[in-house]
Amino acid sequence: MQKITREQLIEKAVSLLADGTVSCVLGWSKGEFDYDVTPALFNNEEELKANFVFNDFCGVNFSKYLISKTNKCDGKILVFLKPCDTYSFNQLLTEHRFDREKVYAVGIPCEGMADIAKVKQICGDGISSIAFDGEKMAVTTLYDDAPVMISTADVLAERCVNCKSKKHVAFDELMGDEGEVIDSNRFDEVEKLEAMTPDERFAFWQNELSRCIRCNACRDVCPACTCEKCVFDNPNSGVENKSPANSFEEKMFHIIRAFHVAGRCTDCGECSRVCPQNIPLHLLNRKFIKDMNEFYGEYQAGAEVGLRAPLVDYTLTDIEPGEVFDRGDSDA
Amino acid sequence: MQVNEYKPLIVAFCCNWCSYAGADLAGNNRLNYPAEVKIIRVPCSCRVNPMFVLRAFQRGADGVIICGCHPGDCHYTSGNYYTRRRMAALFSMLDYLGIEKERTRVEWVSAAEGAKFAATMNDFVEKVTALGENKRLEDLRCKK
Amino acid sequence: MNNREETLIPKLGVITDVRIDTPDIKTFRVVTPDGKKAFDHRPGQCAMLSIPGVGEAMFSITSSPTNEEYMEFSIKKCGCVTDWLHQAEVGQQITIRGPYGNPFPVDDVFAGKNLLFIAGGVGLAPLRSVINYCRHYRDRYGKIDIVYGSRSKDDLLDYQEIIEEWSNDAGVDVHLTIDNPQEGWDGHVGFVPNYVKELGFDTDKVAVLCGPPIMIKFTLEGLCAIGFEKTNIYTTLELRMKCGVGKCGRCNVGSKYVCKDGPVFRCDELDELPAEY
Amino acid sequence: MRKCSLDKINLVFAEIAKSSALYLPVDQNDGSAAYKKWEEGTVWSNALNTVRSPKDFFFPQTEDLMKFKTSGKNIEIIDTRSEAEDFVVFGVRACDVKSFDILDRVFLSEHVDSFYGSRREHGVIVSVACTRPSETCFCKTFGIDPSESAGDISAWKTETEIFFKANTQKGEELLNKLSSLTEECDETVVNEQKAKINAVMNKLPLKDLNTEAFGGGKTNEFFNSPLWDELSQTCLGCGTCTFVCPTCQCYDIKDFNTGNGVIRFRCWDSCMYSEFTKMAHGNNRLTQKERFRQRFMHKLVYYPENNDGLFSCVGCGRCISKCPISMNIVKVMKKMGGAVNE
Repeated sequence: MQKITREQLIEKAVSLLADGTVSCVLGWSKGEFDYDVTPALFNNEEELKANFVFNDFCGVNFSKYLISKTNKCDGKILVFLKPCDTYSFNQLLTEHRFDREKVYAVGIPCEGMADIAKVKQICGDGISSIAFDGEKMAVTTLYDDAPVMISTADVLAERCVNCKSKKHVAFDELMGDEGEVIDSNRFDEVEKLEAMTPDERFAFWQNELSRCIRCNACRDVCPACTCEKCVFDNPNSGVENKSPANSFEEKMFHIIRAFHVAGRCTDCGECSRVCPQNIPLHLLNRKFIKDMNEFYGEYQAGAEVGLRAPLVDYTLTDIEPGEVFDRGDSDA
Repeated sequence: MQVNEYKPLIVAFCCNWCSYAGADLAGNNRLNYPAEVKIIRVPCSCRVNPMFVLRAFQRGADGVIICGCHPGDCHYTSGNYYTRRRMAALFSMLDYLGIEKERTRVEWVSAAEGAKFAATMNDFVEKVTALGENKRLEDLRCKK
Repeated sequence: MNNREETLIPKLGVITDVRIDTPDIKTFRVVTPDGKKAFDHRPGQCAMLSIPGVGEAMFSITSSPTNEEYMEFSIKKCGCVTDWLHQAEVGQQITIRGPYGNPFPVDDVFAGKNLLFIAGGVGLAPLRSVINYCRHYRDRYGKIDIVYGSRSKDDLLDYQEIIEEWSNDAGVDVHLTIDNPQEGWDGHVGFVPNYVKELGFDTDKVAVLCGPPIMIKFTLEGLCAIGFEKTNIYTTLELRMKCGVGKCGRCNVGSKYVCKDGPVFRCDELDELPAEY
Repeated sequence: MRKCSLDKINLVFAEIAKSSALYLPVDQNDGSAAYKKWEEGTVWSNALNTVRSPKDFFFPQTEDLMKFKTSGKNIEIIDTRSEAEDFVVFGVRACDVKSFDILDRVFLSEHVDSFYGSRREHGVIVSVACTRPSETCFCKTFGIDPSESAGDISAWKTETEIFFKANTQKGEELLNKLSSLTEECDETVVNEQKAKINAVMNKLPLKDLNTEAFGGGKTNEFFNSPLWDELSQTCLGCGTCTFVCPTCQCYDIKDFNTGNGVIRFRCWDSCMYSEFTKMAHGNNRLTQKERFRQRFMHKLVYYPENNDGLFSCVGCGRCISKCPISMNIVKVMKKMGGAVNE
């Protein structure tokens, strides 16, 4: 259950629209089902009251939309940012991807967003309604008479289980209480993989990446992937590929994509959220983040505007590429 | 029965200013290093982007080595410092994906270090030969 | 399996002649390796030419079906495949498949009618096969008018053929125009749409248009203004194509596939399509 | 009609696998199911819907079309096709079976696609009636009966038994091979099962969705609608909907230079991609709105126009559950259809 309610957000949006601070609102629009929300632009109170929603399934990170939508709105655009979204927001500002003057950012607290796939793993397919009630959600299916009570904490999306920060690093206005940066366990999975033998790791990734259908959802949703023309779409790049023709191309796409966002990835987790095949793409990004933290000092992309990412920086005494494999031994 | 001895294919990206000259010196001094090492000259070691490395593997390389000026000696002042960071991150990622770490290497070889160049290549080829063919980052379509 | 037909698998072709028409257009003569024509076609139809490793693209067949020895393609240099072709020499093998698309209705609608062909730039390429077809069966058609314009004299395609053959045919009037005055040019100067209006044709004709989209747009308006019915005007479209047989979905506009239902459309048919071409 | 106890289902699979490859939905770690090749020990998933549709079996994501060898000015064209091997796809839902009809009309029409055709001839489809339709299901909208699935063999699964009925010659032959494992029975239990499914169908949230507003000849009604802007405004332009869709069939043909020849292959393509219609001289669909519109217009208007009113959607619900922004054909139909009815 979120601490802030739909009504509060609508009220805020309506008042900002009314006093002319903003001319449109980027928010979540309700869909066919209680768990189904679509990002949308709202222009007035009627639209907000009719379709705006805020619940445990509003995971979409709006930051990337600001690139295209700030050009579409005449005045300022109101955007609601969860703590993790604010990091992407800052990172995009660092890269001069949108005009800060055209955005009015309202920070909203987030108690973690639920993953519908996890809900379905508990209560099965055929959800007819979800009612939010305190820490629990009551999920009614077409097949059971009584609703199944599910604790939101049990169905949190992976990125929320390992939430890295409840603190907003960018906003014009904050609703609710400010949180803290969390000492999360987000690198545990990475460490687990690192502890495996190369053969086991290879088998793990082979299994995961072989499911890739190259729909490009991870790329298109990623707030760090903002190239006008992706190298993989450009026939003149010589590496264009549209499909995972074999295991090499599957790997190449994901390695290169992760590398391209390395140092700029804020670990917002959108890539894993949207993957239709549930490939744990965040494990690739987190590996880079973890490595760079260890090699070059703690760094959180988007923590401040204007930070210099590790891969576009250097010191005279950096670790040698040949030494990165043996860290485990030398640390001991 | 004749057994074909396995010979790996090694791609060596050598920076124009130091390592390529180092390779030259190795040749001039008649120092032996395996013919399986195919040298690609690049203006600076930081010209090598991760795609080059992956594409070399795709096209049949069994090992990829990047040679540049010693840190501090870059012709363009700082190119090799970036190489150092990028390749550290990339190689660590390849290792994470289960690709044998012995197949990738970065070495700093100056124009005067013909002997080091030859020794490095001999050692690298030996290590890769021991690993055998690159199976984990191969593109079967490119195999004859 | 190899006894199943597969249209996607092409035939071999050989370039036997390369003619430089204009600074950016060359005409290629193509036959099969044993010196024959690759397949029969109808005027206005297209073929897929490809160079392995470079790509495959659709080109209209410029030569008339009445030519039974070879096919010709007039190709403007503008993309990967065309760039490559422009560097090709005589003897170069390429692959060819087709014919694709629907032809101009030369044997029914056009029969007995006066014809007006209007082309701009490389737009003459698809019309040349119709014009030569109609010239070959001269007695089946009425008067033929050809309006052709280009940027400059050097950019006029098939200039020799136009001057030496078409202009000398009885009942064929050729009206040439170039965009800007040029030394050594004593013909008309001006854009094609305006020239068509100036010439002021009788509306008892079937008109066939081909050229850059902007030329088609204004010429069409001009023709309608002087009283032509859209049902008497034909044009050809071009969109990106991959398969050539209406399966890959690329050239889909409305319920039509340009490769299969086109490239030749009657202008009133075009009005029914969404404006996405 | 023949039946067999579910206890013996693995014997059935083993028997089928003796003579041809057998594919069936298998549970994956993440709770979803995917088609896998059966081998001893493989467990048939209870989940009906697979993330990837079974169109892969006939129209795989990538396939080599031919090879070329070049030397100097000469080219050698190598036909690499080989006849498909016999295979059985087990456990296909009614909606997915219907999608094969839709694909057939594209690939088996004039200029038959031999790659698709060969697989189609060698594949046997065993469909299974739905046991637990999901809230995202709307196959009824397109006249599909999930309790009466088509295919070479139709099957019905209860808690304890599975029932088979052959619909075609190919199905008959396969069922004959299973004669020792199955026994003849009447349709009582199956009819009960059908009634159960139909009862659920009437409770589905999307049961009232209909196609009345759509169909051939309606291009002008919808094409210039201002609603497309709103519907497509947050579309990411990824290919998820297209790639999980059982009826999307657009493809691209590409050349890959292997260093010792050129492979010409084809792969799925998506009309949602920005370079889908890009040509040397420009692009006729410049914005995501146009691409988005193309996808839905094709399914709801263009395809029916060319195919006797048959829609190019089977209501499988994959795009509904997989779209990153949860925009889908149902929302398009409701919005567009609603606007027409107003």
